[in-house]
Amino acid sequence: MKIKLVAFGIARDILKDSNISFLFTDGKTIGDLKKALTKQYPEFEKLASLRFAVGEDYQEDDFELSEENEVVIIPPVSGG
Amino acid sequence: MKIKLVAFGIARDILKDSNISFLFTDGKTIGDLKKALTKQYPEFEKLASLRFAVGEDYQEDDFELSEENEVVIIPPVSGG
Amino acid sequence: MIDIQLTAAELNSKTCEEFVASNQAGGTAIFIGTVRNQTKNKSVLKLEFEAYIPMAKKEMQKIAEQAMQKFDAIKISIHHRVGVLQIGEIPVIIAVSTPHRKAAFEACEFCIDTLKETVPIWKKEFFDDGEVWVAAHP
Amino acid sequence: MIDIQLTAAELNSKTCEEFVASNQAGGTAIFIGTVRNQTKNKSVLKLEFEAYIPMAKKEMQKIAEQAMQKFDAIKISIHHRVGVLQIGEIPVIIAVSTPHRKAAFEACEFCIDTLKETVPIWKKEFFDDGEVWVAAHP
Repeated sequence: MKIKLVAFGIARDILKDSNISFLFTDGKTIGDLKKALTKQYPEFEKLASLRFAVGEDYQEDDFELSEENEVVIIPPVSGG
Repeated sequence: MKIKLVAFGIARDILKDSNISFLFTDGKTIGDLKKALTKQYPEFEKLASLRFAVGEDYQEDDFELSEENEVVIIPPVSGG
Repeated sequence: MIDIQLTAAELNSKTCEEFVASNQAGGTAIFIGTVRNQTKNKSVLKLEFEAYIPMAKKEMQKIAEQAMQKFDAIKISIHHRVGVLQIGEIPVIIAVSTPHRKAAFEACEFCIDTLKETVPIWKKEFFDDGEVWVAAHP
Repeated sequence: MIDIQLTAAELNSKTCEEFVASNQAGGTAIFIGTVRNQTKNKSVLKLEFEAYIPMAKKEMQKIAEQAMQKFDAIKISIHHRVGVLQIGEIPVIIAVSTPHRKAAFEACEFCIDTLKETVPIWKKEFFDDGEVWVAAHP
């Protein structure tokens, strides 16, 4: 599946871009995406947390993706 | 002993004056004053608390008074 | 640093906020008391605050000093008003700055809780059918 | 009533205070975050905040709604700033009015604590010798 990824903060630094098109073949959930992404960009594993949003809401590992989804990578937040 | 009493809030309403000269003969402590005052003005007994200040500080029952002291009656406070 | 005011003039939270501002501060907590239009389901028309002024200032100072120590505060400002207050007006403002936010909340709450217990200030509520010294009776 | 703002403009606590004002309110708690001049004993030159703006606003709204329910708040105002902030500037203000004061502190603290956990905003600290995304690594 080919997914549009949007990255903020340190996730953008890791991807070296704020928008990329990401191809992964094993599975179709957020959890699968996380695995594939971490494999290709091992720096994600060093983060304190790694969450994903679709449709401006946090989504859990079992969320099923489709090619139209824009997935936003949410590294550890630090507002306030 | 004759003491100058100063009263605020409901204490002033009870004494019907903000300053009175109060004579009491049994003892010389704040505790003794409290007893004499409550005897003469039973309404003090109905208050949620009754404290006394000398020299702009709260004083306990065992504080020994002298005729020069100005004693301020502190009924339940309700600032804020 | 501590700023204590007991005044008949209108209170302004900006004054307190500016006093406690500091480059070392990570958080500032401010409590603003306001006169409610009711108490125990009875309509309040207005309030009147009176104070034993020199002692009230001294007790407010003591509270601020305790809070400075207890919560490692940077600056504390406590302003209290006396006189007649209408609904919506502000009887009290407490502002505390601390390096970290948790302590700011704790210190601010400590100050208002202690103020209500120890500072010789008395509040009278005025109703349609009379008036009452607040908290006087159990 | 809820007021959420995520803006590049300077924040003003008066705006939040005025929004939450109410005749039913007995207390208002305000939290003001400020940029400290140091973190872990290292001098901070400035901060930069970036946000995933639509989701950040949505999450801020959720927090306010939860706090309204949980603490029976009357009004809540949450303002957060984005962009470059200098030492002493204000990244966040939270104001909550409630009938009684205890709930105002609790609701205000709940909002800032939750905001720091869930709202997609990222802070970068700039030092003499580099820059770092705050809290990114354990």
